[in-house]
Amino acid sequence: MNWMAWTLPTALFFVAVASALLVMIVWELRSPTLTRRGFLPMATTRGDRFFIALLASAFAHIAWLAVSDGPVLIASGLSLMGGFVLMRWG
Amino acid sequence: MAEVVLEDLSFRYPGAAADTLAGLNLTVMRGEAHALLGSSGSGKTTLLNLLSGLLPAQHGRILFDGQDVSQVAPWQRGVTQVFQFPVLYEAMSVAANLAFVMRDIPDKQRSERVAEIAGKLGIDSVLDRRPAGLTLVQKQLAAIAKALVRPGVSLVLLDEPLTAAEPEHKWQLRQTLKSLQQELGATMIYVTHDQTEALTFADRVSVLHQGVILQTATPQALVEKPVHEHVGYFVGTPGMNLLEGIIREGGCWVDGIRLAAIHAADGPCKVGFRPEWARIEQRSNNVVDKATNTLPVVIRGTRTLTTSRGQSLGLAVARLGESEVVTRQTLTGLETGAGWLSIDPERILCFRDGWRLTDHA
Amino acid sequence: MKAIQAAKTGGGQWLLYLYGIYLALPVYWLVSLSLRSNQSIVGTTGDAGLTFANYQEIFTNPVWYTGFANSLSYVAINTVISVTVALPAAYAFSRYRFIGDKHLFFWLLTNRMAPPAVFLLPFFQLYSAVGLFDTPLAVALAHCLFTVPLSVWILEGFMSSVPRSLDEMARIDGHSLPYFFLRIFLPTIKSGIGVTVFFCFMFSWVELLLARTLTGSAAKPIVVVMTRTVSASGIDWGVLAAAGVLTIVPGLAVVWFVRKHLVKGFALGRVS
Amino acid sequence: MHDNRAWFGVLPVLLIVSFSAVIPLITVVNYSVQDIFDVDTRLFVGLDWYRETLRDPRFLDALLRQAGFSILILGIEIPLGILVARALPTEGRRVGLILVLMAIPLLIPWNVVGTIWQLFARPDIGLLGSFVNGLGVEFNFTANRLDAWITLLMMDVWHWTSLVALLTFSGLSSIPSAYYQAATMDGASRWQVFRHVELPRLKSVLMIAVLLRLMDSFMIYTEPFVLTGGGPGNSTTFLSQYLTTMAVGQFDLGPAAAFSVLYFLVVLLLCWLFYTSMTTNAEEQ
Amino acid sequence: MLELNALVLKAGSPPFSHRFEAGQINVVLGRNHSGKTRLARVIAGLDAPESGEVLLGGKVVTGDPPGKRSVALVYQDFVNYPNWTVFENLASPQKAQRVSAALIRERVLEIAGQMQLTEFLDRYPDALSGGQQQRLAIGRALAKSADVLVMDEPLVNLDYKLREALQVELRGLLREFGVSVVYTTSDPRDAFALGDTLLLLADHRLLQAGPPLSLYESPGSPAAADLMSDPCANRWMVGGDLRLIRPEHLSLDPAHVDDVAFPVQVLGRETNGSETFVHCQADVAEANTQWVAKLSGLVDLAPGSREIFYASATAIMKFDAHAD
Repeated sequence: MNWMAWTLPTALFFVAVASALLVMIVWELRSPTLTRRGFLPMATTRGDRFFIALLASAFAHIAWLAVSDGPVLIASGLSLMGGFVLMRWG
Repeated sequence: MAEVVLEDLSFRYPGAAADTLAGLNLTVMRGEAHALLGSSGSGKTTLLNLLSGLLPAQHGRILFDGQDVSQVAPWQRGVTQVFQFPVLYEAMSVAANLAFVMRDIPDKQRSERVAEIAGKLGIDSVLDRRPAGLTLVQKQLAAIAKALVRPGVSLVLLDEPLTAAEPEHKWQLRQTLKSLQQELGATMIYVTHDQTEALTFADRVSVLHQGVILQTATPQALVEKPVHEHVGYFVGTPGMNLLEGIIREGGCWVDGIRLAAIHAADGPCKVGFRPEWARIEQRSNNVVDKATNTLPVVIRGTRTLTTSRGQSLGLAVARLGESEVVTRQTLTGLETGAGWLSIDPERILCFRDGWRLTDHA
Repeated sequence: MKAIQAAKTGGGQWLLYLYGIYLALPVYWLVSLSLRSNQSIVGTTGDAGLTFANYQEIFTNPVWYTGFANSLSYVAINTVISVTVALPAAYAFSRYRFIGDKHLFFWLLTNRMAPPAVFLLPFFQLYSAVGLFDTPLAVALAHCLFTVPLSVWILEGFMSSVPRSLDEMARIDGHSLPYFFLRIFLPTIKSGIGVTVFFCFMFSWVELLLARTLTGSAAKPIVVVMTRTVSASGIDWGVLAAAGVLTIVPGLAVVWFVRKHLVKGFALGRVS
Repeated sequence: MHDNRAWFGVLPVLLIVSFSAVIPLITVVNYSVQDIFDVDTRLFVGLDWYRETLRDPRFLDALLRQAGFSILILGIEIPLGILVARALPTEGRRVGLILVLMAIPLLIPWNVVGTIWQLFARPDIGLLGSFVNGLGVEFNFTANRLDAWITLLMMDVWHWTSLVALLTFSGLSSIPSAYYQAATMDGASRWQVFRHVELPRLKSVLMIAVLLRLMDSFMIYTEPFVLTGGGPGNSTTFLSQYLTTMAVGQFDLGPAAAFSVLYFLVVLLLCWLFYTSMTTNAEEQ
Repeated sequence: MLELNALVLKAGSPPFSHRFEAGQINVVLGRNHSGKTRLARVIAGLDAPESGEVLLGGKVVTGDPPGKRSVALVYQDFVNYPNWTVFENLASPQKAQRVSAALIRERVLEIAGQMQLTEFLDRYPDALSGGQQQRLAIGRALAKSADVLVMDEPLVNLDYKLREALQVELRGLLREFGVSVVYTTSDPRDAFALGDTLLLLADHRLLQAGPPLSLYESPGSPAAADLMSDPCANRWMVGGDLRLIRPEHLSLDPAHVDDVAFPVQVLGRETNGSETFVHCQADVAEANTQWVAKLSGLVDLAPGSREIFYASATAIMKFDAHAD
C-alpha cells in the first residue's frame, strides 16, 4: 500500500466519505426515502441531495482556492451549512 | 367532402407472391359513413394507404368527385386519417395541433373553427395543454378533431380509432363520432376487425377478405343477404350456421330432408342460416317425422345470455351429423338429448363455391 | 413507404454522397500510400509502381506481428471480462430496485466518461505493485474502466426491452433463476450481447494512452508499435500506412457480424 | 421489484471497477496533497497544488482551448450527424452496408486516425495538403495555428460524426410510421416534419449523443498528439495532453494529481448535469 | 381448492374472502384497473398481497414462490419463450419438474394435438399467428398440470372473430382437462359464455360472487348491475330511490298488462347484425342520462321519432339512492 502514498488527512477524508455512505445506507434501510420536490428544479431522493451536496462543496472549495488565500476551513464551513440546507430543503 | 370511387384497384408489395389487393371496385358516396370490415391480414391497411396516397396505385384508379387522384400527392388529396393510437404533434398544444393543419387560413377563421370542433368533441378545456398530459381518450379525441377540423377535407379515414379506448367509453366515443359525421356531412371510411363497430357506425359496410371486397351493403343486407359464406360467418355473433346440403328437385336438402325451395342447378351446396332464424326443440324419442323442414339433432347444451320475464334467452348448441348448429332462442325447458331443429324456410340461403345462389323461389 | 421516403430525403441525397466522399478519401489515401514504397512517397524516386513490400515487412517483422497478437489478446480478455461481469449487473439493474441502484448506475457511467489521462499515474503504480505491468491482462483490466460501464449500460437497455412477463413465466413454470438466465434469457438477448462485444472491442482496440502506459517491451500493442516507426532514415510512411490499414481489418470483421443490430446498439439498446 | 439481494448481481462489476477506478482515484487524491520526490520521500503540502493549478495560466488556457474545441465540434457534428441520419435510406439491402461503412472511422485506433490525417493533410505527401497548396493557398498544419485547428476539426468531424448519425438514425427508426403518414397528409414541409415530429422524439438519443461527444472530446488526447503534438506552440494542447506531459514527461506528480482531480470534478459535474436532465426528461414522458 | 382469506389487494381497500369452485371456470369480471390482473398475479404468486392469505387445497401458500405452487398462468399478451421451439415451450414446465424425456414427449404431443399445434412443433413462436401464439401459451400452462389455471384476459388482444371462435373452443377444452380455472375479463359476454361461477371486482374489492345467472338477476349494487351489462344499465330516480333497467329488458311490445311503459325520443340506432341498440332520451322523472335499449334482430327506428318501450315490472332493479 505504500505506493498509494497515504497521508493522515486523506485517510481521514476517505474514512469520513465511506462512513457517510454507510450512514446513508443504514438510514435508507431503516426508513426508505421518498422522492420529493424542494427548491431544486427536479424531484430528488435523499441520496440525490447528498450527492448534490458533495459535488457542490467540492466546487465551493475549488472556487475558494481559486479566488482567496484565506484558510480553506471557511469554505468547508460554508459547504457544511450549504449541505445541510440542501439535505433539509432541497 | 367528396365521392370516392375505386376502379379495379390492385396492389402487390414488391417481391410478394400474391396481390395484397385484387381488383377492388367501390363507390363511397359523398357524406357517407362507410366501414371496411376484415380480419388482420385482409388488406385493410394497404387500402387505407392507397386512399391516402402513402402508397402509389399500381393498377386501377382512385377517383375523388370524378377526378383521378391516383397520382396526386397525399397532402393534395385532402385526406385526413385517425390512427389506432393518438397521433399528434407532441411538442405542440392541442390547439396548435388543430391550427397546424389550417396554416393557410386567416387567424380569426382558424381560431373560430378550432373552438367549434373542440366544443363538439368536448375537448375545449384541454386546448391549451400538450398531448403528454392528457388521458388516452382525450388524446384520441384531439386526433379526431385534428382530422375533422381542416376545411375542404375530401375524405376522413379512421383506422380502428377506438382500439385504445376502454370498453365503456367506446359506446360514447362512437356516438360522438357518428353524430359529428352526420352534422358535418363528412365522407368517412372506418376500418376495423370488430363487426359491432363496423355495423353500428356505417351506412354501408364493405367486407374485405384476402384482398377482395366480398360484399358492400347496408348492415341489414349484410346480415340478411350475405352474398358469400365468409360474410355470413364474419358478420353476426355467432356467425351463420353452414350445413352440407344438396340441391335437387327445385329445393335444398340436408340429410334427406327438404328445407326450402330454390331455383338453382342441381348439385352440392352449403345451407346457411343465422342462429336467430332457427329454433331447437326437445323431442320425445318415439316421434320420428315432424315436418318437412325439420331436422333431428342432438342438443349438446345451452348458453344463457340474458333472462327476461322468468325465461332465459341465449344460444342453444346442437350436433347434426358432423356439424355443429347454434340457435338463438328461448332456452327455458331445453335439456341435452334428442331435439328438433326447425329453420325459417323463407330465410334459408344456399351457397355454392362460397357464393350465394341468388335465385330464390 | 416510398412516398414518405421521398418526402423525407430529396436533396439529402447529395449531402450523403458528399459525406461518403469525405469519409472515404482519407482511407483511400491511406490504402494507396500503403501500396507504395517510402521512396516514391517522399518523392526521392520517380518509381510509382504498386508494391506489397510494406505489408511483407509487417508480416515478417516480429515487432509488428507480436504487436498485433498482443493487441488482440488484451482486447479478447477485456471483452470476456466485461461481458461476463456486466451480464448479472445489467440484469439486476433492469429487473430489480435496490438500495442505491440509481446512484450506482450513474457512478458506473462517470467511469465511462472519465478521462484516461487522470488515471495514468496511479495505474502505472497500481499494476506495477500487483505485478501485472507489461502484461496483456493489465491493459485488459485497465480498459475495463470504460468497457464495463458501457457494457452494463448497453445490456441494461437490451434487457429492459424484454418484457418482465418472460421472467415471471419461467418462475411459474418452475425454472430456477440461473437456468432461466442461461437457457432462456441470454439467448433472447443474444443480439444485445453481440452488440456489447462489438462496443467492448471497439473501445479497447482503439485506445492508445493506457495501452502505452501499461506496457513495456513484452506486451507492446500494435498501436504503440506504430508510434515508433521512426528509423534512421526518418519515418517509413509506407509501412506506417500499411500497419494502419491492417488495424482497420479486425474492426471491420467484428462490425460485420453485428451489422443487423448495429442501429439498436448505437441507441445503447434503448430503442426498439 | 424491490430486492436488495440484487446487489450480488452487481458485486462483480463493483469489484472490478473499484479496482480500476476507486483505488486509482484515491491514489490520485493522495498524491495531490503531497510533494513527491519518490515513494518514500514525500511532503504533505495541503491544498497548495490545487491553488497553484487553479491559478496556472497554462491550465486555464488549456481549459479554455478545450471548451472552445468541444463547443466547436458539438456545433458541427450534431447538426451534420442529424442531416446525414435523415438522408440515410430507411429500408432496402443497402442500409446494412451503408451503416457498416459509416462505422469504419469509429473502429480505427485513435492514433491511426491521427496517422491517417497526418498522411492525408501533410503538405508534402498528403492528398489534401498538396491539393490545397496546389490551389495556391498556403496550408501547413504543422506551422500555422489556424491550419492546425482546421485540420484537427476536420479530423474530429471525420472521426465522430458517424457516431452522432448512427445514434440519430436509431432514434429516427423508432418513430412509428403513423407519425410520418399523418404529417404527410397534413402537408407538413420537411422542416416541419423535423421540427414537430422528429425532434421531440429524438430528444433522448440526441442527449446521449451530446453527452458522449462532449465527454469524449473533453478527454481527447491521442489524435492531436499524433497529428500536431499539441503544436504549433501550445495552440492545440488540450487538457489531457497537458496533464500527460506534466505527469509522464516532467514527473510533477503532485501538481499532475491535483490537475487530475480538478479535471475529474469538471467531468463529473458535466456528466451529472446531463444525466439528470436526461432521466428527468425520460420520466416526464 | 383455491381460497382467498381476508385478502387485501391494494393498500386501503377492504379485505375480502372467497372460495373458488374446484373443477369449474371461475370468471373474475371487472373493468380495467379494478384489480383483476393484480388478483391473478397474487394467486400465481408473482405479487404479494397487501395482507391476507391465499390457500390452495387447504394449505396457506401466500409466501410460496410461483414455481412451488400448483398454479399456471396465461397472460393477455402471448408470452412464450422466443428462443425455444413450440415443442420446447410446451415441454418447459415438465422439464422444470424433472419429468423423464419420454413422458414429456408424450404429454407435449397430447397437448399439441388438442391445441392444434402439432404441425408447428418445430417452429419458433414468432413464426405463429396471434391466435396460435396464445394457444401455445395456454398449452404450456396446461402442460404444468397445475391444480389451478389462472388466465388473465387471454383473448383480449386477438381479432374479434378469432376471439369468438377461441372462446367456444376454450370452454370445451378446459372442461376436458377438468382443471380449475380463474379467468379474468372485462367483457360480461365472457362471463355468460365461460363462467360457471362469477366474482365481480371493482376498485380492488369484491362486489359480489355467485353463479352468473343469479348475479345477473339480482345484483347487489348498481355497480354490480352495470358490470353485468353491456352497455350499462339505464337509470332513473323515483322519490329517493335509484331504479335500473337493463337495455335488453326494454322491448317495443308489451307482453303483459302489468308492464311498465317508458315513452322515449329516439336519438339514433346501431346494430351488430343480431341486435339493435336504440339510443334515446327517456321521459322518466329525474332521468339524467341517455338510455340505450338493446332489441334483438334488426329494428328500424328513425331518429327523432317517439316510441314507447315496455319492461316487465320484475325486471326493474331498485336500489337505495346512495348505493353506489
